[in-house]
Amino acid sequence: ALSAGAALANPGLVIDMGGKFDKSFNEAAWNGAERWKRETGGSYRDIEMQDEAQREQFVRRMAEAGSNPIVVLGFQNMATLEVVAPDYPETTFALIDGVVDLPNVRSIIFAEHEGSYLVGMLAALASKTGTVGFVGGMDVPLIRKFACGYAQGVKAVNPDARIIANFTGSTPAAWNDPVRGGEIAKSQISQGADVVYAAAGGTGIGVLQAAADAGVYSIGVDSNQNHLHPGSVLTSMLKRVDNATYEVFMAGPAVETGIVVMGLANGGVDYALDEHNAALISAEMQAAVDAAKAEIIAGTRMVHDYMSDDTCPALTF
Amino acid sequence: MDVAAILSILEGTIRLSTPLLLACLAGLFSERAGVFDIGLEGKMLIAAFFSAAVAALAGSAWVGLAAGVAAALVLAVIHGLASITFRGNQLIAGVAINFLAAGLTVLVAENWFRLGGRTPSLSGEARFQGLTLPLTETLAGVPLLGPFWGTVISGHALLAYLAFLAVPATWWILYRTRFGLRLRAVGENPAAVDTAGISVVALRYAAVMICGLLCGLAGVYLATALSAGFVKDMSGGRGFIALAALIFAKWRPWSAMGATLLFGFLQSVATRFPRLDLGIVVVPAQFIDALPYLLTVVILAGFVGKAIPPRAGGTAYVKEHG
Amino acid sequence: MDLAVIGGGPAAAAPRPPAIELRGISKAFGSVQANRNISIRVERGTIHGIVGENGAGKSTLMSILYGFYRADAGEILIDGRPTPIPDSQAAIRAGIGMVFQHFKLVENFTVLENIVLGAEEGHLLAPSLAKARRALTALAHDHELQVDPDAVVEELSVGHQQRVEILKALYRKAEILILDEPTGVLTPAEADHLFRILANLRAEGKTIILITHKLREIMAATDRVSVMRRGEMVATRRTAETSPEELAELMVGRKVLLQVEKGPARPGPAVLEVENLRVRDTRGVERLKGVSFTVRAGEILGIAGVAGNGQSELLEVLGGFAAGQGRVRLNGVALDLTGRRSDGQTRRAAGIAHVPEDRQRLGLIMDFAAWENIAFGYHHDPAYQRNRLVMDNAAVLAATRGKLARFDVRPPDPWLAARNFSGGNQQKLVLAREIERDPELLLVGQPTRGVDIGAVEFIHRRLIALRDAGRAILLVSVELDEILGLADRIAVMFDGRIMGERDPAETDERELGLLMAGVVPGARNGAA
Amino acid sequence: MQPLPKWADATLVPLLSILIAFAISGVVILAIGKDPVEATKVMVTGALGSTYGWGYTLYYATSFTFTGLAVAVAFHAGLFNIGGEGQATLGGLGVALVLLHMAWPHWSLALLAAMAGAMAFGAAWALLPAWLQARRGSHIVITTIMFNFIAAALLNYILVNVLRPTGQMDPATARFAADLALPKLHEMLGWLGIPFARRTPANLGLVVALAAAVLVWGLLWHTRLGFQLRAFGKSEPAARYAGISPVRVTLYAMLISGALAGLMAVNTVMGEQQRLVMNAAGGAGFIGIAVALMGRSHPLGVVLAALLFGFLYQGGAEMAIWMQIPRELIVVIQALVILFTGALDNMVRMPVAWAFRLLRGGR
Ligand SMILES: Nc1ncnc2c1ncn2[C@@H]1O[C@H](COP(=O)(O)OP(=O)(O)OP(=O)(O)O)[C@@H](O)[C@H]1O
Ligand SMILES: Nc1ncnc2c1ncn2[C@@H]1O[C@H](COP(=O)(O)OP(=O)(O)OP(=O)(O)O)[C@@H](O)[C@H]1O
Ligand SMILES: [Mg+2]
Ligand SMILES: [Mg+2]
Repeated sequence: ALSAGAALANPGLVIDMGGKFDKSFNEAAWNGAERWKRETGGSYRDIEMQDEAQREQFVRRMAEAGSNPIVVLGFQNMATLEVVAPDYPETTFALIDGVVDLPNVRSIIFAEHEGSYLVGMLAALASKTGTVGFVGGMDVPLIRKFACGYAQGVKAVNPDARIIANFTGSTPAAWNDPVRGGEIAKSQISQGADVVYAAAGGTGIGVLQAAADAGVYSIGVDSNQNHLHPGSVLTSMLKRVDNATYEVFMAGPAVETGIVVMGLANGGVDYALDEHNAALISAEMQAAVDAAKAEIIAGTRMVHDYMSDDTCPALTF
Repeated sequence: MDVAAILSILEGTIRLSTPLLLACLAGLFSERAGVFDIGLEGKMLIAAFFSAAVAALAGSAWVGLAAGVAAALVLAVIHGLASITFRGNQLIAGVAINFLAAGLTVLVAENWFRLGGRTPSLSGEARFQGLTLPLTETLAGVPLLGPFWGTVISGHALLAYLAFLAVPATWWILYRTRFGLRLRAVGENPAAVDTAGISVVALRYAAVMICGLLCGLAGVYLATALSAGFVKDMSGGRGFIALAALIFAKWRPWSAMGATLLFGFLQSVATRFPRLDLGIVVVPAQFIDALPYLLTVVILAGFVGKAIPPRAGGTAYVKEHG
Repeated sequence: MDLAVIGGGPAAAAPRPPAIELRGISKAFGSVQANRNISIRVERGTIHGIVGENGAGKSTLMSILYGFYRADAGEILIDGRPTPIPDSQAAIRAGIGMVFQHFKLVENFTVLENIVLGAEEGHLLAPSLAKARRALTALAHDHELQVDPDAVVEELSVGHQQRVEILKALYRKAEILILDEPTGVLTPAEADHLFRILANLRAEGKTIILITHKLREIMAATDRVSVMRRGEMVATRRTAETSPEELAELMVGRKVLLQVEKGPARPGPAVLEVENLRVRDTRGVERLKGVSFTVRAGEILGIAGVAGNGQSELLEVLGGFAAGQGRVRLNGVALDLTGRRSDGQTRRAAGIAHVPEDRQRLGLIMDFAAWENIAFGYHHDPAYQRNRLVMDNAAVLAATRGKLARFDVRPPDPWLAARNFSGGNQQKLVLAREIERDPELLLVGQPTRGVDIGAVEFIHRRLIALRDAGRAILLVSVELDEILGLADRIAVMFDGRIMGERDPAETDERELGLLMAGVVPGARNGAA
Repeated sequence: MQPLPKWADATLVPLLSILIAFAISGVVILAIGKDPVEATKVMVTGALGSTYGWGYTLYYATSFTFTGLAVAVAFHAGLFNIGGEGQATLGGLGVALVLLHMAWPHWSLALLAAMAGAMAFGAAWALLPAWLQARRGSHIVITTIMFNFIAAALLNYILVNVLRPTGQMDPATARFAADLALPKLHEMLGWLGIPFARRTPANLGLVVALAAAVLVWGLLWHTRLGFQLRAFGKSEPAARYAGISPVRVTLYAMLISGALAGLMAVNTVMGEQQRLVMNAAGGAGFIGIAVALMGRSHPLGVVLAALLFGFLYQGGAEMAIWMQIPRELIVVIQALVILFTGALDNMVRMPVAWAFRLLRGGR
């Protein structure tokens, strides 16, 4: 059943380290794939990266087995696809969170600064102390982009607000260290932060837990994490990796390649509102945020993208 | 740096020292009896997993505690079999135990929960919550002491207090009881113990099981108190830091507490200041991460007081060669 | 007295059963049969000696009685009652105490802690320690066994450590006390003190088993003596009715030729000149306190002395694996004693060969094949090299075959691991390697320890032959007979010093014994 | 007890150990609700059923040969080098520095330089623990463990702050020049006219590893240094008596061991990834312990054991991809192999010795 090429043209999903049930980035992609499966009755393959040094082997194996298109998650796989994709010109790859300039790669990037701006506004509106926290995963420009958008949103509501931003580490281990995430959150809370935004993959679980333990608000990321600690998770910055995956699976091997940007305008990012946080978001808060959202989509309100020039007007790192 | 930050660092120090301290005392019992144990990490890890997993299923932290300790004890028995009964290489046995735990935890976690090697998050009764010590209210108004008591001393999980109480207990057992005398003797010269009519095997097994118990508690604390559930490799080298602390402390209980508090403090600082700006130089986080290991190497080099391990440590007791 | 005991004959209607009776004890370690069907009776209130050559199985037998080893077969009776002794706890309960050849003390514990260990009362230490302290004072007073209860054992002298061992046994109310070669590490004066204590204990009705292979001590201190040979019990005698000659004959199984046949020495120029040599051990204790002597070509200088008086350190420094201060010259050229150029290799290059005291620990790699052991130490020899990097294993093998044949090593198999040769053949392997180098100077330590009498004669002949070939030999031995038989001059070491030099023809065991005890007999002059 | 015949000790006991380890692993697979037979099939076809599988199997085996030899050489000198992981990590750094910061006209020259760099850095990382053991008596097991962590932190720092090209998020170096890539196995076999799967990472490093095994064999049994090393490993006091310097032997043994561990980077960093990434050693340093124990520290045994672990590794990856059995199963097998061949050796040997006695007695 597993000889190469036996299963033709089923899509494939390469999940990054952290696993498909990380309640966050990877799980979002898996949700998109599952939705496609439910709706079309098709089948797909997924594999989970196990090891830094084996990335190429895993993507390659997926291509060898004939999966097409193949969605690959995480900017860490930019280098992987740069090497592997040219070897399989007949296969279409979709990379989420990174840009690879090859004819058979669709590079999907998100306007995380826009979504983070909105949750930043909510954070400032909910904060009583005027101090909010940000816990990033690995200290890379992508996560600074989250932090910077968030800070701009906070300052838009409360120009005097204090933003404490920390990163969990400088290696991929930083995505999966809830103990450290919890410690950082506790430290921020002790410094007065009463809303903490976690953009840290699996590490975020520790952050959300610490906030719930301390009785302050937290903000989830990527997937809708509102249900994890109802009453404590203020909202989640949705990054619709599920939609991106779903679209690629739907389009099949012929999916358009090149760079695709997913922002507020095309539903790529958003903030989450559901029964778990309905009580936390007042009508005024919602109105303020929705107004800002409309302005951003209309282009009348600009949110600075850290990655465009590696600077941030609202936050120094 | 303001007072709140200092208090927060100290509070974190206690929290992060606790698993180190428990594991360090675990190693102390085993190594004082002449059984070297580089498998502290593995025993801690397996206890972390089984405590979190069973706590999640049973909804009770106490049931989780029992399961975690039991799992660590099973590995301790393996270590005992290899290094006492079958007179194998204690160090190699420790290495094997570490890998066994690293592999089994993920394998079973994936099989039970399908969460990518994680357990579900624990909440409520499934987790050891912080305790508020008496006097917290009373002292709240007192400057310095109030916040210090309230933040740093009070508010930790039961296991943390247990860990720090284990220090005087260990000291007392080691130096004030018959068992302690025999335990220290068997680590120095098992033949003396044997000819005194005491079973070397039984003593060493006792020590190895105490080691398993304490490692188990360290793992349980890690998964059900310090964090809320198990993630792959969550011990993250703490077993080795505990080993480093043990050498640093020269196999003595009070010094073990000092060493683990120091290392916990370093972790607490590193967590809060990934890039420690000291004005003249910026200390990178990686340096602080590596500091316990660097300090241990310096100690081992013997430039700052020599660390002499128990003399019979690392070797099986063999009466007859064949 | 009960004559029937003698010779192990059947006991006549004895009023009291013997304190100890062993019946048919056998014990094997792997392929070595250490004890073979041994029976012995020890009467209450006597001092019973056990003699035998090295490796005869004395320690093994006593360790079985003390429950340290378990016999493969046999029965133990205490006071006439069969008493199984599966472990030392049982032995202690049966009133047996043992002072091992190698002390079983926890070195960094205090005297008190060592005494209490295993005999504590209750779970807490403090009451036990207090009680032991009181008991110790009484015991010390009664038996002349003074030691500081709070001293750390490793800081005590060997003699005092032995007292601790005896005290340990007495504190446990031992009625039967076994001492395994207690005088090997003692000076004659300390030994005398020990024998006084033993006599005292006997007077109190305690039973004492004394293992030794020093016939003088047997004759002086015991009531009865049993002789072991190659794992078997060959005879038991009443001490008053036997003689050293008879015991020696029983020990080795045939008439002993105490005299080695050799011609007169023809000493040549000085080969080794040692001046004021000093050595400290790792703990900083001075073990050689200014030793001076000369060994000439064509002579054997024997170093006599009780073990542990600096002989081992002397060999180690001269052999290049310990550091020292002073001046040592070989054929007029100074040897480096501490620096870079003082190791076994430079010594060998300079023409010093060395048969170490402990062949299993130092002289051989027990897991190496015979041929590898022949190259061992001489692995830099150009004859064993193919080029600068690669060794010529074939050449070593060929050389080994020759040596095994010439030294009658059995079996003559160059591929057999050293561990699988018997003790005597292991020693021949070392000698074959060292003697055939035709060295300027041969250092030999305890050349016949644990070696059977046939091999002893062979080894002695080879040493004499080397001397006659004009080589210098420094012989260290604790066996006075060996020294007297082989050496052309005898230097006696005591406490890191040379007490005097004697001509073997003009001295005797008594005089040497006094020197070994640190007493210089007045009449004569010291070093020549 | 009659000692076992040499051949039985060298082959039967390790084979039995591995069988026990596999049997227990089978039980583990059953316990997690999968089919051990199916898993074995997936592993065998995935690792050995195609030249593609062989390409990966050999690639991993190459790495394990290096680290296994490293542990074995130290074992012979009586030293337990747990630091292979750190030394291999540093070896990778050596390779990266050589290939990034110097211009090389041809891959063959670059290979020689990379080997030198890998060996130098690996050896250097072993030097301090060796020196501490030889001169200060600190236990090499503890120091090498500490050095593994220090190496990880160091590499982490260097990749994040020094070698990462500006603008790259990944903590990794830039790619090496494309013309410095080592010939892949399929190219080399192609020269001989043997068809082999392209796109597998097996490369010239395999030949280097085999050469290293032969050299280690020669070193141990045919050189003076090897003789001294083995003598020292069997008995330190006897070695001193023979004039073998404990300090020198310890240093040499660990330098060689570290250099061998470092060499692994030629296979992985230069041969495959062509840049230095985090955790480039990927646990191979620890697998080297299992490989050396399993191979009884003999170079031939090490090569065979490395092949076995290469198979397990590749088969394990296939199992992870197709059967949703986490790759950690391989870690469990690795642990069991170390346990039974290293620590519970006597438990396996005793019944074998007993059986032999029975056979002999029966005759
Ligand atoms: N623990 C042991 N394991 C294996 N073999 C042993 C052990 N103890 C003793 N032997 C062997 O048993 C034999 C008898 O040894 P034992 O120590 O009883 O002799 P001994 O008469 O006390 O000699 P010595 O006078 O040298 O003390 C020797 O061949 C020795 O090598
Ligand atoms: N561990 C062993 N393995 C295999 N054979 C052994 C072992 N130990 C001893 N032997 C063999 O058993 C025989 C007897 O050994 P033992 O040491 O008792 O000899 P021995 O009679 O005392 O001889 P010698 O007088 O030369 O010392 C030897 O020939 C030796 O080859
Ligand atoms: Mg003896
Ligand atoms: Mg013999």
